[in-house]
Amino acid sequence: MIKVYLDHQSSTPVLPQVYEAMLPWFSEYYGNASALHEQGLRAKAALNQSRKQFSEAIHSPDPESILFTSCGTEANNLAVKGTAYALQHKGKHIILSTAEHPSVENSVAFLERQGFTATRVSVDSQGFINPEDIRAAITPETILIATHYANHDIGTIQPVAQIGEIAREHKIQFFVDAAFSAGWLPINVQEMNASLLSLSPHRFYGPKGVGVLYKNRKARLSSIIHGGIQENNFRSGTENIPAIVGGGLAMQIAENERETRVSRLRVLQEKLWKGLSEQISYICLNGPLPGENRHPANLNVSTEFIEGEGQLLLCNAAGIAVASGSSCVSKNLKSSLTLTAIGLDITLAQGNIIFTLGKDNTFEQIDYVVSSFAKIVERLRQMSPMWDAFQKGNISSVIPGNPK
Amino acid sequence: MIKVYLDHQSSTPVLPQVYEAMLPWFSEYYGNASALHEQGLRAKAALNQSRKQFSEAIHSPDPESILFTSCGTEANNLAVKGTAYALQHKGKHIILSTAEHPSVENSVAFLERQGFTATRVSVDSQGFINPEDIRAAITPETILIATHYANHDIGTIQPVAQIGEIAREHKIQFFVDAAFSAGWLPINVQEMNASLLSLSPHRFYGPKGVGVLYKNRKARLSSIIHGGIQENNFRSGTENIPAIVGGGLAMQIAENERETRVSRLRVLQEKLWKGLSEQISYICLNGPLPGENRHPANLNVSTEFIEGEGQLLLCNAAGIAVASGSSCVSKNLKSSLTLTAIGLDITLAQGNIIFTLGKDNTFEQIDYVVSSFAKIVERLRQMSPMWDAFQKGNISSVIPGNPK
Amino acid sequence: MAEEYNPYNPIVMDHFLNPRNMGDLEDADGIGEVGAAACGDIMKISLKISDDGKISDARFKTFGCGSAIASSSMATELVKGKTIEEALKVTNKNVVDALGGLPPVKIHCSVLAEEAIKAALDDYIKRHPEKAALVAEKKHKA
Amino acid sequence: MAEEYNPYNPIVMDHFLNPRNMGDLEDADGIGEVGAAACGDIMKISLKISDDGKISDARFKTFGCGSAIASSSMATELVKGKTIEEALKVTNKNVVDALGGLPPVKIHCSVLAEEAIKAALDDYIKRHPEKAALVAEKKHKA
Ligand SMILES: Cc1ncc(COP(=O)(O)O)c(C=O)c1O
Ligand SMILES: Cc1ncc(COP(=O)(O)O)c(C=O)c1O
Repeated sequence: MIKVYLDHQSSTPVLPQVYEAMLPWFSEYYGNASALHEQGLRAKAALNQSRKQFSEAIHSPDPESILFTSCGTEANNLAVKGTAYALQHKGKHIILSTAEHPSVENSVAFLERQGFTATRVSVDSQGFINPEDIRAAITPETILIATHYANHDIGTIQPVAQIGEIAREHKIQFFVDAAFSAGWLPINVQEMNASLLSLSPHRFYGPKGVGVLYKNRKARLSSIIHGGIQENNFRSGTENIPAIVGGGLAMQIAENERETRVSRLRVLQEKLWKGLSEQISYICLNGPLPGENRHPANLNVSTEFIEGEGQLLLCNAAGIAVASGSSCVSKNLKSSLTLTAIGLDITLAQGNIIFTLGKDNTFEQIDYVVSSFAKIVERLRQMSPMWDAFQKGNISSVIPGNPK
Repeated sequence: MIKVYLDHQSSTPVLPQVYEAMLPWFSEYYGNASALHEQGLRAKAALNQSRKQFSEAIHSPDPESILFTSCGTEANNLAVKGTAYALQHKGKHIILSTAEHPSVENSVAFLERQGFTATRVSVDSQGFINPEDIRAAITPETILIATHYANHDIGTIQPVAQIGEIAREHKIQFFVDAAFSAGWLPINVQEMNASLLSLSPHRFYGPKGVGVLYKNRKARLSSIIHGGIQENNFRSGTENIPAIVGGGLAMQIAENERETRVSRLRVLQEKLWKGLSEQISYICLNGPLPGENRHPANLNVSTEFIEGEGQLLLCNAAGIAVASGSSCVSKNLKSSLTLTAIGLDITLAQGNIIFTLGKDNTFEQIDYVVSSFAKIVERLRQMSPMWDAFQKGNISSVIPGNPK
Repeated sequence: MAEEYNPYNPIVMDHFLNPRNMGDLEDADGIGEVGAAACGDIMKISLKISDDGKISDARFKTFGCGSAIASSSMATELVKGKTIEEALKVTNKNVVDALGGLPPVKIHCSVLAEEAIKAALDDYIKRHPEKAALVAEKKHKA
Repeated sequence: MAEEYNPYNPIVMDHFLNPRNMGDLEDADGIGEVGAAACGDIMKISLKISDDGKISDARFKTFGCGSAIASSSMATELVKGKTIEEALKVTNKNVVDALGGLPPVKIHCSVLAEEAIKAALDDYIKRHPEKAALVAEKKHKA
């Protein structure tokens, strides 16, 4: 059976070299990095080697600015809550956008229940943040500006350097959620003026079980997981050495191969969108057109008159793995936060499908996906009373400009 | 060179079978357990299989009571802070002992900075909590009783069932930190009347990168890592599937082999203490005598007139891996919390060494450790001005009863 | 095997992948449409009812997730051949049971299926007021 | 190799594993003992000083961690052969540098070593008040 994996945003397979690098760290070198003996010191050396790899890839001034967490979500929680707790005596106001990942949005919402306040800057219909809106939201109480680099749902690439400049002017700590960007987009924490920046290695062919938070030496941060003195007191708990070793190598490889991977992805991305938009009527692209303002792996579409989960299940039956921002699929109304933020019609949000390409997808796979997906859409429309009503002229399309 | 690993409390090697079980989950099955396609659903099935393994091992009423975190420290943070946030409207008082692991102690200290209050019940000179002291500390404001099962430093096994009974009588949530106990001591969460109980698989031949929190269906808990809806909304973030798969199997194997492993350990433990106490003068055992009140893997000793780090380094040079609760070694004054709690003289705390045995240690290794360690102590005493002063009668031994 | 890894049990998957009675009925005697796109589900059920009050045919069209489609498919199967009175007694629980269970978050799909059947029967009764009495009378007797 | 994995650099490890000048000096001319067991370190340095004010021999005894032992060992090496005046100028930084560096949390060990040397010299001067003038005089000239 044909298998096409187009859900690289949700996770990627671990690279063979990365896997090889991890293996000795399970049963052969198993020391706790806090321990003062050969096994422990070896683990600590591995930790520091990985720090170096991450540090170089994101142009961090020094490896000590790299902190390890268990996942991107925890890194985001640490950045947001850690800043809030460290700086609460200075102020209690946070600025973010309406299109953040739930790990940022829900961390801020948690802080609001604890007495912090937040301003959520709107994004436009393609998901872009206007840096001037951030500037306008700043108050003397503002202690943190938190935004993402590339949007996890619709691939919009934000003007982070401009936002960083504003943060610098106002001497406000700036956090960039790069969990969907690292490995795919160039990252220079110094040029971005990022005080904090998060990564998630399992999104670029590294293992699950590790997240990274870059913390500029000047950034103020409190720990959110308390206990031992690991990670320079910023994150307690025994470090997951195999995942940290694998993550560092995956980062290094991703950075070395980034341009090659990306230029190929861009061709596949164009081809996929061209195929879908030609073969399927009443389909719209969410987020910017493929190009420099869009993440090269992401294609987010809405097919009108049908719902997302059915599409997902039929895709799966056809061997195609995709995702959806539809609340029915995720059982979580908040998962389609971005779609709400860009003002997408609710029925289009229901029919949402997210394709995320990877480095190993082929042209043949794209052809297969386009033709299969066209059949799936057709099949579900045959079942849909809305499609019927539309055909009879009882309702009309809500896609702006009514494409095709 | 001879290598003897006696630091199983800090971490253990992953069992070959566990390692084998983890391997497919890196590069072959790499789906995100939240995804609605074969890769994702397969990951979800693996998650649930692991839940079942943990559930059975600790006699949980149902697998849904098993929540995955990234490590024992995070599980402890979730138990303590999650209870506090969930029940703060009922009251803000927490009871714990003076000999908790830093992950519990520091979580409570963090909550105290947020307006919660705590009573720290003293332990006796062997580290035992008196359940009646817990009862006496209860106020109408008390929302949580947090204690450990076996002490991570000195191996004291607490009367958790009696404490659980008191918690039940007063309808107070009861958390048991079993991170150093699971896999070695029998655990029955129902008999203990535990509302919450934490485990750490890398301490029983499972992988790093996963912790477990048992949460009774009736226990109230708030999330502390916010984001997506993973782990039934109690812990956001992409699950570390390979570690969860490996952890579940390690738990199952540990439980199947527990009695065999433990009866062997008890012999080694007795032999080690007998050897040390016969070969070395002015050495004392911290915690209960080997037997049913002491963790079968742990032996905590203090050698008088010398300091811990030097012992560790010379042990390492002799191929022996051990730990120390000395603050000089850990660079963390709080690491010797337990030693302070039992009222150990500060100079004995400085000379602290922790041996933790594992299932693969041999009789020959114990002989080697005893003779090597005796030489190490002798060598450091030759260097020590305190030993000199003691020999000249200028100072006296502070070991109670002056053994040997 | 891919088949092992589905979010629903094999019966639900079968009704989703091979829906029974999908479509519309020409000259339907009763049509019920419930739900709203904004809520994620719309179900439309069409019934053909013979003079003796038996449901001789049923069809569905559904905008919604896999379990909504499977619930509609199963609901039409359940009411086919039944009398109006019997069909009125079909509950969402019957649908869930016939499907061999649904995940807790998807129970609402079966509720919608029950409502769609009821709406179609209501529509029939509205169109045939003389049958309403019959139904009521029979209900009384029971 | 085990040697690669040590908390200290090879020079420190060498001075810890093969300490130079460990022990006491019979008829020492000056003895300094600093630190306290409660703080984790005690260092005792004994010096033999010839009539011309040169340190002809030095010994240490230390209760403390690896870097405390290495610092004492290095400190005795550094002062051997030096005049009192020169030895008084030996700083903790000299000890750290000679050791090729210490981890930040262990710098205090080198401070203790400097203090122990100074204490031993003080002791000598106390016992030989006539030399104190000499030292002061020389200091003046410089
Ligand atoms: C932008 C962004 N931030 C954070 C996360 C969370 O990362 P993780 O899945 O490693 O917890 C994701 C993952 O979906 C993401 O895309
Ligand atoms: C009793 C106890 N609780 C909690 C922990 C923390 O577990 P982890 O190292 O998995 O974070 C430990 C580990 O030392 C422990 O012994």
